[in-house]
Amino acid sequence: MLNILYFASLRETLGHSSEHLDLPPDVHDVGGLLNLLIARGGDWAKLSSVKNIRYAVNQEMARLDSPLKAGDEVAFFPPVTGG
Amino acid sequence: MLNILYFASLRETLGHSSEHLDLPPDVHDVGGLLNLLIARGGDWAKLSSVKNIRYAVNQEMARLDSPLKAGDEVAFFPPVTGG
Amino acid sequence: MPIRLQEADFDVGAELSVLRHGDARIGAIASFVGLVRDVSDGAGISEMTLEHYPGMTEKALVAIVAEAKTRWSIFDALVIHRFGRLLPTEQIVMVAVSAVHRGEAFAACEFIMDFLKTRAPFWKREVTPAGARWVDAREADQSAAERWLDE
Amino acid sequence: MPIRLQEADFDVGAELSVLRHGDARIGAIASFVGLVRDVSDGAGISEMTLEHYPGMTEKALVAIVAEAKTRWSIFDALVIHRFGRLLPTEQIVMVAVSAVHRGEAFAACEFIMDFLKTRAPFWKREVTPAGARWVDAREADQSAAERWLDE
Repeated sequence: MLNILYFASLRETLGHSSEHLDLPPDVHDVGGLLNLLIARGGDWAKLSSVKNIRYAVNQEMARLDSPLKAGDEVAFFPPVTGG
Repeated sequence: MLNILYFASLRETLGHSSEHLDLPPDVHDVGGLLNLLIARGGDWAKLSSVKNIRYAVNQEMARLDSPLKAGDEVAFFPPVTGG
Repeated sequence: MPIRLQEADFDVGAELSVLRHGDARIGAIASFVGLVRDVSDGAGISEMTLEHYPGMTEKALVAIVAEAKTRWSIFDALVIHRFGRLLPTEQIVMVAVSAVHRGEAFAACEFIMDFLKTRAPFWKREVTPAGARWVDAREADQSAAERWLDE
Repeated sequence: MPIRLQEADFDVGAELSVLRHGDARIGAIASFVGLVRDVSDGAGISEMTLEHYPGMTEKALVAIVAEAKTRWSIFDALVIHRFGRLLPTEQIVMVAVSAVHRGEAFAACEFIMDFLKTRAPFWKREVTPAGARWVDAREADQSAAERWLDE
């Protein structure tokens, strides 16, 4: 199982702040998960056109090829704008 | 007449914080005044060996060739160490 | 290395006193306070909401301060960042650094702010007369952070 | 452009509030506080006396702040410097700068400190176990001021 979090404008676009998802056997990294989400269609398809989307795995900045395993916390969000 | 001020270690070395002096006719600039002071001898002669002595005329940083005229306020002091 | 995320406002003077805590080795404290402006990208701002990623935000700030401590000889650093709803003139963030000399304190303080701006997961949502909008990341913030990587 | 020379201590938090004075154009305040350390050049310091040149010191600080305002887009700058007898952990100097963005605030604040250190007529006399001594100017302070001249 993955714990997936969505923040800020992505959260609003997708209409979800989090979800739990069983890690599909053919998803091995962040990029694979992102493609799975986009394939849901509807608002999820907008993920393919979001500029500069950022990812974190277990609260560390990650890349599309960062590996995933069951139990991971994965987050998707836009570039940060704090301070 | 010149109003001459001495600050910090120079004030202690010379034993004076200020003095009034009629501008001698052969003194035209800060360097000339400094030579006149050194020529007094005693503690005043130490002015010749003070490292990095600074001068101000009318409360603006000056140079040895900065001109002097009657009524000027002239100050001698070591490099500044505030802040 | 005190790092705090909070909805409540903070008292800069009191926080600086705690950072100093009568330590006579400290010769310099550099600090920064970020405030909500009433204009952003040409639009009037009536309020702002700051969202963050609980857990990751703290980790990111701890890592940024730790990196500053490896780069400069400093005693301590304080970071306070607010979240939730904020109005113009309110305080958003405070960073303060104590050191023997000012050069290290200034550099570490600015470094922490530059990296906080580009690496700590916070997001600003502004309310303008035309409605609410998420703030876009500034290119200038990215450049400010990248200049430290050349050193 | 508030510039103050005083024997009394100052309240950093209160001074920053005055500088902000609810101005919603301000997005950034960078500030610096200099403190008396109990060690200087390897010797213990029990107290310090700060001498200045009344009249010229104010003029020098006004000129330094004016120069900062020509170099950076800032709203205002505050400089408070104490004179007289000071003990370790006491505050010596405070500089604070308000601006729209942090880059300008940090640069102007550090510039003012660097020039204050090398151009404003203040002199420190320290009391050590071996007696009183006048503090020597630091080469690092000269270098810090000179780097702004290259820009």
